[in-house]
Amino acid sequence: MSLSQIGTDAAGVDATAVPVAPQPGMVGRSPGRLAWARLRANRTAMVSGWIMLFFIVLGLAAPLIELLYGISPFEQFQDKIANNSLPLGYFGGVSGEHWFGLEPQLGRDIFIRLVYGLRTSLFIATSAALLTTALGIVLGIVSGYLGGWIDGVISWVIDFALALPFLIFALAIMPTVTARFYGPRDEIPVPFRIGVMIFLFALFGWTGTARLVRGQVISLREREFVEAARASGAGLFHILFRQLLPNLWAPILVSFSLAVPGYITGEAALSFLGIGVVDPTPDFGVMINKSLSYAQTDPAYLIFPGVVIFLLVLAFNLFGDGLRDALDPKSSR
Amino acid sequence: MRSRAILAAGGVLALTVALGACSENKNTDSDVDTDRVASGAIATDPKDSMGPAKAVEGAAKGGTFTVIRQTKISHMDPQRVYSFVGLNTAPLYARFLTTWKDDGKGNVTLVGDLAETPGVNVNKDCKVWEFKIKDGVKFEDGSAITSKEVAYGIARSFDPDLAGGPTYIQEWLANDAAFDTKWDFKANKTSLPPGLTTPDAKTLRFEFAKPHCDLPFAASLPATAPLPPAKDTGVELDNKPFSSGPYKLVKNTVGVEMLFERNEHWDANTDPVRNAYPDKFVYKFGPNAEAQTNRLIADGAEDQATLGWNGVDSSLVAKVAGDAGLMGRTLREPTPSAWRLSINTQRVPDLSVRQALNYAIDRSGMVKAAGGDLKVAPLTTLMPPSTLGFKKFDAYPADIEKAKSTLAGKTPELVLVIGDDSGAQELGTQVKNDLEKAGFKITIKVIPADSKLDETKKKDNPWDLYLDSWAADWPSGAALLPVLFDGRTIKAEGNSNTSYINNDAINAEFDRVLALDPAAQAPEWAKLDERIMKELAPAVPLYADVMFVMHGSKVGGVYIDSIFGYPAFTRAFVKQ
Amino acid sequence: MLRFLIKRLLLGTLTMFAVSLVAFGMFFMLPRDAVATMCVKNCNPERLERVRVELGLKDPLIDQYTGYMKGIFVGRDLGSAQGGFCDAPCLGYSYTSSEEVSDIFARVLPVTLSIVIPASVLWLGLGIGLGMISALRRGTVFDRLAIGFSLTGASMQLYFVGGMLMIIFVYTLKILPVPHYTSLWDDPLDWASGLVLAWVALAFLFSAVYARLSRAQMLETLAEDFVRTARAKGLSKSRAYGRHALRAAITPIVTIAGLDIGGALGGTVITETTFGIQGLGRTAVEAVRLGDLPTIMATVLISAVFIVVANIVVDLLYAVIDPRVRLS
Amino acid sequence: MTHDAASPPYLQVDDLRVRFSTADGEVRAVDGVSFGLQRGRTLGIVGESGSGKSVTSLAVMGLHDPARTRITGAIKLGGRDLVGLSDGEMRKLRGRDVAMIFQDPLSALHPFYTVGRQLVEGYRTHHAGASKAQARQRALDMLDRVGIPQPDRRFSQYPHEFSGGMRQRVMIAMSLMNDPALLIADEPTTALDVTVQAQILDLLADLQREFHSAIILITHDLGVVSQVADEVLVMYGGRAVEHGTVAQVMRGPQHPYTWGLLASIPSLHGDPEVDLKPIKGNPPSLINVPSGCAFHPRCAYAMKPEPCAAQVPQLLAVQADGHRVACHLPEPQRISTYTDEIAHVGVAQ
Repeated sequence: MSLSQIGTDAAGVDATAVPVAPQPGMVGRSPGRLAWARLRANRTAMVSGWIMLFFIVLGLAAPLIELLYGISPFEQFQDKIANNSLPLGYFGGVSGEHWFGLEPQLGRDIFIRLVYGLRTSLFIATSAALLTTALGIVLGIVSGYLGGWIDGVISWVIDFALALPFLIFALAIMPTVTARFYGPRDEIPVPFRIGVMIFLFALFGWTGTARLVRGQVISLREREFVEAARASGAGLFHILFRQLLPNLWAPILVSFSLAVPGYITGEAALSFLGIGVVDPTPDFGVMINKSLSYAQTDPAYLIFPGVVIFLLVLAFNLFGDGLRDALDPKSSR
Repeated sequence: MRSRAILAAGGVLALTVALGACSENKNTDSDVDTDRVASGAIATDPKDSMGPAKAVEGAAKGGTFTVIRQTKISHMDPQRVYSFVGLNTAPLYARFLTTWKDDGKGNVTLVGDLAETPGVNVNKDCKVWEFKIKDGVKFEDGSAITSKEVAYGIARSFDPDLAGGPTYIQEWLANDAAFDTKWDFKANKTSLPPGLTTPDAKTLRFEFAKPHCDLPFAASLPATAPLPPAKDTGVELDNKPFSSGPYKLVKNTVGVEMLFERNEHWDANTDPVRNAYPDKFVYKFGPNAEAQTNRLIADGAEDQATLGWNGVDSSLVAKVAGDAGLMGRTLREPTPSAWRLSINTQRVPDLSVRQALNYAIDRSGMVKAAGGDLKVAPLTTLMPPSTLGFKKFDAYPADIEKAKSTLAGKTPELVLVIGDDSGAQELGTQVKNDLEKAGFKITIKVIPADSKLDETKKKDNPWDLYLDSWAADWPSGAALLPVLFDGRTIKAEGNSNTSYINNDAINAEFDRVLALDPAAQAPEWAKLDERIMKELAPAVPLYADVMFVMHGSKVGGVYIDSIFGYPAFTRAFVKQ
Repeated sequence: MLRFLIKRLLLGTLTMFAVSLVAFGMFFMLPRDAVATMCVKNCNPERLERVRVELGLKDPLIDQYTGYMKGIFVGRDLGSAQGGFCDAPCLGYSYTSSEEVSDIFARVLPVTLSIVIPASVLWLGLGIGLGMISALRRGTVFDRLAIGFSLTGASMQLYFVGGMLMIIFVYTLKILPVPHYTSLWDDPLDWASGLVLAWVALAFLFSAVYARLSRAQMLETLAEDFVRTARAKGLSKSRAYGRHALRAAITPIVTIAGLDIGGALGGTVITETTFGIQGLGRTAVEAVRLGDLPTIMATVLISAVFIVVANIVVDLLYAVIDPRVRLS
Repeated sequence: MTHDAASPPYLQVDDLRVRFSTADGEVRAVDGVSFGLQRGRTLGIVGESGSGKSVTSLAVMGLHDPARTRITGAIKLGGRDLVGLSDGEMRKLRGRDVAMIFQDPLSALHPFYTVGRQLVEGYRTHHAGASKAQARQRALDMLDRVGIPQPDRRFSQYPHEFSGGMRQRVMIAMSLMNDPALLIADEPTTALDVTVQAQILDLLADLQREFHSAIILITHDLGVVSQVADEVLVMYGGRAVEHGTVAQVMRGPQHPYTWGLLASIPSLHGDPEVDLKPIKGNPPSLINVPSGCAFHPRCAYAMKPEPCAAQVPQLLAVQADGHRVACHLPEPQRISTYTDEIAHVGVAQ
């Protein structure tokens, strides 16, 4: 099936020269179905989509995998750790029993910790992306459509949020918030830390989407259908979310799909700096932070988590790119 | 095609995988002498306190000795020096009333530095002490050092602006922990604190309200360094101290580099411990332990006369240990820094629970979690082996079954507080897993590492267990056991007795031993250590840090000092 | 134009003011006691309390804030324990490191500049170059490789790339020293060899982003009518693409580059942590960890200044490049 | 009209085929088109989007990406075949011998450069020896000539400071900078208001008289063609379906597709009760062009399956001189169908 529109695929001097000529078979299809068809035809996107799905299933099924693998993420195998605190054997203690070897010092199994880390990472990234996108949409639409002082205020807030050094604030907010909600003897539950991280991402991350949506809304604001809705006395809410929003879903979906890998990286970075998830909760960033200093003596410890997170982010990025191409064929490809 | 780039990246990974996989990691024997026993004495013969210091075999004069360290030294003003790096750097540019002759293997002798002897206990009641200043000792400008300048140095340590240094002598003179309210230095710059007098230019006299037999020890700290009042620049002295030692600080780019050159007015014949072989000492700040170690492994031309202060990074221990050539350029000695799992006895009053905690901890796992046996040495006593009179014992040999039976079916729920620094988290996990095997229910509470330090020092802190370390200021049980376990000193905050143990019988023992002659005290402290562990079990001794430092191929004469457990430079030289 | 500039400056000042308030508030929310942290072995409650008074931490918050801000503009007396009068711009005296914060800056700012400036030159050159060439050679092997490169780069983590670079170049091939900072003026070669891995790692990640961006931007521009017009006038390819298309394609890249560089100057925390180099970023992080108010305030303000100034510079650049902005 | 019918055509296109390779297959954008055009004459090329009209003109300009485009046949300009010329050679012709005006003058002018700079640039590209002052004078003359008031002031303004009509005048001025013998105007009025449209068309006609150039006017609007063109070429699916003088095609169109185009012109004279009749269906895919006559799926008169769906109709001369049509319907039927069913809703000339 060759379903993509031929004309708009061209770029350079040809772009406008080649006529847009949809095939008869495509007539009457909704844009969503068209995009889906284009996505299906994009092999890279499909493969990365499957990899992505594989990772997601792996993360969701972590307890099941633990059952099958027979090792818990907290179990220590210190009898397999040498007195220099590195795992005994070759390449970080890789064996039939410990597929990715063991952590130095504590001797926990890296494979099962990565599986659980995947779960944490994906959950945080998806929630953060959802929240920031939602926040960005609302503020972007309001700002772009209403203009005037509201736009001025929101735009300034965006500038302000961008001027705050994120990591420093994250570093300060995490203990402040946890101290406010939990007593000194309470263990900070993992979900709470995760919640705070998502909140932090939302607090600082909505600006990108808001800017994008604002720009789109400004260009849509004067279009006929909006004028028509306005003329027919439609309420503000109706215009904003019934008229404008449906026309924005493509860029929003793309920015969402590319935000997820961004937050995977961001989560790992926060945890890398000790702000986010902390040991003993399995997490990519924590693992890489620890493994970095073993780069020389136990490179396997760095390589396994590093490669997994790389593949994960790559799969999401490739899929996001594919989605963008499918939704907006005029863009990069 | 897109996958080609990914393949290429994969190729690089495969390469490194291959590199990493080519060696098998095996157990190796570390040769740290963890069982060495310290011996010590106080020199009574003035000859022991005279120079020149005994020559070091193979040493030659000249060259530039470099020390690299991650962060700057917090204070250089001798009255404010209290960090290990400061304590071991100060001898380069300052001299004190007393100092230690140290073979680097735990055998120490306290001798006079500026003083002719390590003090005279005038009435044998430890209340009145006299020190006679040597002849021929001079400042960097050639002026003579007299008892006046030493007294002025001690006086200015009362200035609250100049905080940071040790407070023993001030508290003893003022007979009050809040010594600076008893005597205001700023208002009385021309006088001396109560109890401190200089009958003549050679004599310094201390008169205390209570006996303080440890004064000769306390006088070895840099706070007794002399300073002419005219040279007192207040807080600025931190950047440019006025030298009384063999070197003077000639260039100080704060936080980046310090350059010491010879003080021509220093006379080797007056100095019993400093050989002062190199012409220059340079301190460079910035690289972390890992970077330092890597540079020293490489042994590049500029690093051959260099020592990495922060030690062999734990991540590189395996690499260094596996290479005999590299091991030849390391120093590895147990240090007096002793780690323990403190039990807040206010919250865990049940002795059997505390004993069960002791049985449950498996030190071999702790050692691995703490970075291996070249980083730490297991410890079953409260006092580390470097303490004078140390005697090894293990009151509670690790045994999970014994721990369970001691608990007798109880499942105590305890909160362990740890700092958020990465090393602590591994230890916390290790402790939790060990204890839970024995039936405890452990909650780990992570708080910022720095606030953990002072929060646990508050009497009403809400936690049950915490990791604590203590390094005594001199190798006497007196500087450890009463400080950590005398319940009468417990205050609202700022406690060192973080177990908050208060036992009358033990307290009485402290008083008894403290009144003994320092030499007689040593075996008594060892006995008391065992008694505290058996009767009170206020903590679980875990391990003592091992100092494992590396230097370049042209470094000689450096040793790990027996008092603080850090590299000492008094005998350092650059191989020519 | 002037009005626009003044408006931007006013808004920037407002932003800075808000940032300073937030940073100040943040410190007092921190559940830690900087003063207790400062004392080593010999702290007792009375002494701690006296230090708090000395540092002005017992004053009303408003006074503390205005005092701090006053110090920046006219200087202020910090008391004898902190070196006396501190000339404007006084950033205060560090609680934990016993030196003026401005001295700390004088030490760590060159480090961050030394990381960011060469790295950004590298990443802009590499990224924009790659993107532009691959757009012009769309569909060729070069283009596909460039896409592969940019996707790989955009999916890599700095610490992972940094770690791998160190494994390869420092530990295995041993052709580079362990990353460190030396002053450019003292030893340019050592300066470069100590930082080159940081540059490469940053440039790899960022240039990937810029290659993607500039490729897309260039493709979009190449499809513009005015590029075709330029060709139709008989202009050579190099002139039509190199001038007409490039100038239009570069504007959005300038915007993003400005903000990225501004942000990076405010501290490259992860880069510094990965390579173990002490710059502005790690200083800020440590200051927060230790509750060192003057250093927190100063680092936050400095990095905000970088971002705000970058924003204004970008707007001005935009106006220079695009007459539609300039003339409206 | 001052043309000399006997003079040889300045532009001669023979069996032009333009193909693009894309990921989805080969696009046959132009498939065997031939026509000639003399100086001083205007050819209107008419068709829907995707009919190949723009591609034809871009082929004449040589503006396709050579890596992905295959052009066969011949494009002779003043006797010289452009097909197969290198980009360097082609570049010298562009803007000098052939110039082009685009549909949207706002996007066709570089937004960051002043109008004057863009004019001067085109001139100096082809007049290597010309000084800046000369080029500027030429630009001012041209701005003046296309009816832009205060050319001095306008010279240093940016495109966004001009109105739509003025911008298109700038574009025209730019195209005339080098006295081109052939001017291609690709939908020059589509983006403009109706009143401005007429002005621009008048201007083009004036200029043609003055400069005696050949003009190709590309449009989808037969009404525009009827105002200014001498000849009409109707394209569909990459092929020419009807070619003749304006009079021939407008008065006696013989291709059902042309009828459809005519029917979509609003007429002042037509029956207001009769709705405009857009052509049903969509333009064909240029990758899978329908078999036989490309128009047959949409043609109400198609004889299916034979021959319309099977054979490609040839562009054959009809009785009238020079008028050519590519349709399988017998000519009498075409004439009668047009006069009986279509003409009353079409345009009356």
